Parts: sequence; structure tokens; C-alpha cells
Amino acid sequence: MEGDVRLRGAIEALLFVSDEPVSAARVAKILEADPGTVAKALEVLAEEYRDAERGFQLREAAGGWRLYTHPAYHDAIEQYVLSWDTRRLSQAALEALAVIAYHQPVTRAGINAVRGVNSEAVISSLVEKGLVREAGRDREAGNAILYTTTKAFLEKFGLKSLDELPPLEEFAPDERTEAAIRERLGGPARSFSADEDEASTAEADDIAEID
Amino acid sequence: MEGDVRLRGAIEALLFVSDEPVSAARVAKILEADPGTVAKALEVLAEEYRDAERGFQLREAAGGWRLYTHPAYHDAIEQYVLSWDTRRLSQAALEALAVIAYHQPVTRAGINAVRGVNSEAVISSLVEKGLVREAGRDREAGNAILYTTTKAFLEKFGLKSLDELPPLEEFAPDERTEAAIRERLGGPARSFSADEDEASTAEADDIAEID
Amino acid sequence: MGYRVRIEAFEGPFDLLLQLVARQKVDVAAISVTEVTDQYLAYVERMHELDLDVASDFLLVAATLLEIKAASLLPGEDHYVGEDIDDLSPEEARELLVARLVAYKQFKNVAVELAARMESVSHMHARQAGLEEPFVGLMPDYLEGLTLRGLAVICADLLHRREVFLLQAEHVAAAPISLELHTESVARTLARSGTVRFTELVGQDALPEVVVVTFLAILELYKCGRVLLRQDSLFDDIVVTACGPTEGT
Repeated sequence: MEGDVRLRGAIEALLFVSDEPVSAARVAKILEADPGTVAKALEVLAEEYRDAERGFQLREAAGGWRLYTHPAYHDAIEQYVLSWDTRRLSQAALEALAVIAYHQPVTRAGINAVRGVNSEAVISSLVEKGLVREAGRDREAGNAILYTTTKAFLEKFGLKSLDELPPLEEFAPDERTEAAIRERLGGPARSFSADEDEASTAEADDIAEID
Repeated sequence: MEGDVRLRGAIEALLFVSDEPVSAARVAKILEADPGTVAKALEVLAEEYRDAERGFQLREAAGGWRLYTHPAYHDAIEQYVLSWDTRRLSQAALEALAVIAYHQPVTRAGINAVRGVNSEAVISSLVEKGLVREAGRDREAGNAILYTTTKAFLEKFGLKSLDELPPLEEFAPDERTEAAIRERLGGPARSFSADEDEASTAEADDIAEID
Repeated sequence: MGYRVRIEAFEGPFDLLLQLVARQKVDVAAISVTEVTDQYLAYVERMHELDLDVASDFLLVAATLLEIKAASLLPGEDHYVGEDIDDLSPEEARELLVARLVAYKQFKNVAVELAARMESVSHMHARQAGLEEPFVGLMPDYLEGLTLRGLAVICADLLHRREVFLLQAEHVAAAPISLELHTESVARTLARSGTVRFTELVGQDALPEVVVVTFLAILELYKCGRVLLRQDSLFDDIVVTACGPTEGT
């Protein structure tokens, strides 16, 4: 019984911080638990939330488990999100956008590696806002989706091309970081063409290296 | 009873999507509910999670309520959460932060005076980390910048408000330690003798022990 | 090793003084800059017959007090101690310093408590998943007021954070100077050049901690009989000459 509670707690904690659906097998691996036991525990947990009429629910979709808010409360959530202060910038969104702008084309794993946290939801919000778009696949990284900024992004900041982005080195807080930036972004000048398939060449390698 | 469950569900859903602590008053306003009832419901919810040994918990911090994972599962999910921001603060940074927390608003000179050493670099790093901010100028001290702690400080240190800082008096060295310091700093004889026996008295232990 | 100076733990003169008074008596009442200098020179002269423990501790006390005094003497600068110790009676000077140390100690204590709190809070993670699909579009225009330079700063800071994290993960923290390691580096320089001046060892514009640790390094080498030290006159450069077995270059 004790062990059950602990496993349930660990699963809940993991799902709580997770940004994407997680398969029972993956949960089991992370928690070093028996896959069968974990799969069962996930089902029990989903039922528990349902029976207790919680404000969130656990659903299995797209090959994994993920916590969602309960649809019954979507009006309330809408009200809440609409009440968010417009001038309070979401640090997460800004960070992801900054990373994409300077490292493009870049995979989600590449963005995560720089930010140190999972970025899936944030990336979709940027895509939805038309600031970022999918631009091909990185063949060398298991065909992961590559992201780039959009024309709308350029227009928003009055840029003719990405070459006009201010050089990142100038903003490094110390010399070590400056050197690291030079090393990573250095080499051939970033002249990104809209050509989706060719996008995943040398720069994609640089990105893979960060992972 | 029905209403209770609905209110609880709505509160849970809001907390679930929130990316900052939310006050009971704000929740009440969005849900068009009675503030007292909401405040009570939040407390009950926090207790419920605790009693059921959930993997997440509801905590009051920095003037609002927010969901966090339970610390018991930190080890289990640590790798999954990966974060660059788990660095500990240096001793110097903690000391400067403590002075700012208890003496705010305080100038750089005020911090230096307590620490006996220039704290400029340490203060900038605290500002950069978002734990401390500039808050006006001290007209009586040549317009020196005044520093205060931020909301992020409260949240990172698990404080509801500054009132919750542990009382500074409790951390004053006790009389024996003070007497020991006085005694050690005194004495007419040049006492750099290597006489270790003399040094290892009870008072020495007092001073050392608190370090 | 006979003596050990924990330079990495040095958080300023108050901190160091506290550490020292925990170990032995420190006579601040009689301290004046010239006296410190005289005593230092006297100690250096008698170094060969003295326990190095005492000598290095003394050096640290002297350096500490000099720092306090220097700070209080600099015009227009922040006065860390407030008054010039030399102007006070020995009793007053002592009481002043006791009061300062006690006040500092209080904050040092509370800093420990704060660190513990921060540590325990850091084991609780807030949700970072962001909004679910249906709500994403409702978010306000977060880019309002954002400039390109702002974006560059955000990206550079992220890379910096990551650099620092990786650096710490590798345990190659920059701040502390290991005496053992530094001594070894001095030994290797000597193995190559035979004789070298102290000023050459520390280089131009050396940080105070580098000067201190280099000085301690040559003392250590002297103690082990690996170098000869020569100083022709007061404040002259110290000439360090390798001698004896210079193993393990």
C-alpha cells in the first residue's frame, strides 16, 4: 500500500511537470518501476480524477498520457487567460522565440537544450501567433521538425532579412559566453533561405551537437 | 454540495493553467464567487492534497496560491525537469540578499557596511537573477540606488510575504559567542602564539559551530 | 601539509576575522598599518625558525586588517568600518570591531537559514507546460514593446546560464584557487626556468588572491626544500631559485 501511494505520487509529479504526452513505458523507465504496474496505476489515476470530479483529467492520447483541464471549466479558464496582463511578457515564449531567431533552423530538442526546459507548448503558441513556422525536417535527428521564424516576424521588427539581427556576441554577459556563442553560431554567415529542405544542413549539425 | 465540487473543480482548473501565484481574491473575481468561500476552498484543497499524499501540492507563496510538485518526488523527476536554474547562491550572494531582505530598502553602502566588503558584483548578480531590484533613490545619501527584494524572491524562498521572514533577532549570536569574540579580539599580548590548547576552549567551539 | 589557507571561503575581512577569532586570539587593539608592516617583516626574517602555521595566519590577519583600514581611509569611498581605527583608543577600536562582527555574524546565520529554505523550495516544481491548445490564442500579444536588442539579450543570457551550469557541472568553478595546484604550477615554471622573480610569477595586474596564493606557494616550496628565496632589500622583488629534487614536473 505504501509503495502504491509513492508510485502514484511520483507519476502525478511527473505528469504535472510534463509538457507532452508520456507513454507508460517512458514513465516506468524514468521512475525505474515495472511497466505493467505503471500502466495500471495510470488507469487507476485517470479513474480517480474522474470519480472525484477534479478540475483536471488524465487522458491517453497520441501514444501517451497527459493531464488536461476538465472541459467543464473551459469558460472559467478563458476568462482567466483573457484577464492576463498584456504587458506581462511570458518569459517562456520570449526565450523560445529568441532561441529560434538565433539558432534557426532548430529542432524542439535544440530549443530545449538551450532553455533547459521543455518548450513544446510555448512553440505551438508561437506557431499559432504566426511568428514561428515549421520548415522541414532534420534528417540527421530522426526527422525532427525544424522551426524558423516567419516573414511576419521579420516585418514585426522591420527587418529585411535575418542577417540584420543584432550580432549575439555583443550581448554576451561575459567573455566565456561570448566565445561559446562565437563557436556555436560562428562559421559561415547565417543566410537562411526559405528553401525548406536545404535548411537542414550544416546548421542542423551544430544544433544536434548541443543536444 | 454540488456547488462545492464545482467551485473546487474550477479553482483546480485555474491553478492548473496559471504560470504564477494567484490570489484568492483574483480567483474569486474570475469565478464570480464569494472571496471568503474561495479562500476557504483553497485551504481545504491544499489540505486535501496533503492528506491524500498527492504528487503535487498547493502552496501559498508571494501573495498567491500555486501548484507545485511534492518535494518527496524531486529525485524521481529531477532529470526529467532539467533546469539550468537550480544553481545554489554563493555564500556572498546569500549574505547580501539577507541584508537586503531585512534592511530594505537599502543602499549599496548599507550592504557593504554590514558585510565589511564591497558587494557591487554580488548585488548585480542578484538583480540579474531577478531576486533583487532597484527601487528608487535615497535622497539623503547622495541619491544612492535603493534595493529591495522582488516577488520572485518570495516565491523562490517559499514566503507568503516579507512578514514571514524569520525574525532576525533569533539569529543574533548568543552572549557567549559575543563574549568569545570580544575576548579573542582583546588581550594586550601579541597572541599569534601557536598555542593550540589555549584556542580550543568552549568559546572557540561556539564561534566555529555557528559558522 | 602543515598549513592550509582556504581562500575560496574568503568572503571579506569580517568573514575572515570571524574564522580567525574562532581559532585564536587576534589583537586588533594594537594594530596600525606601520605596525602590521613591521611585524610582517619581522616575521619574514624569522620565518625559517617559525612554525608556518603561525606565519600564514598572521599574514591573513594582517591582510584583513589592512583591507579594513584601507577601506576606511579611502576618501569618498564607502566606509565599511565607519571610523579609522587608528583614531580610536584600543578599547574603542575593539568594541567597534566586536559590534561589527556580531552584526555581521547575525546575517551570516540568517543566510544559512535562507539557503536552507531556498534549497527545500527548489525541490518543488511549478508547472511549465504552458497553455493547452484551445486557450493559446487567447493570450495577449506578448511581443508588445519587445525590441530586437531585447531578444538578443534574452538569447545571450540563456546561453550564459547554460554555460555556467555546464561549467559548474564539470566542477571547474573559476573562483577558488587551489593552493596545491598553484604550488605545482609554480614548481613547473621553476623546473623550466631555474630562477624566476616573484613579479614574474604573479604577472602584471595580478588579483590580490593570486598574489597571496603565489606567496604561499613559494613558502610551501621553501618549506619542502625545493626552492631558495632571496630578497635583497625591503620591498624588493623576491628571487625564487629552484634547488634540490624537482621531481614530477
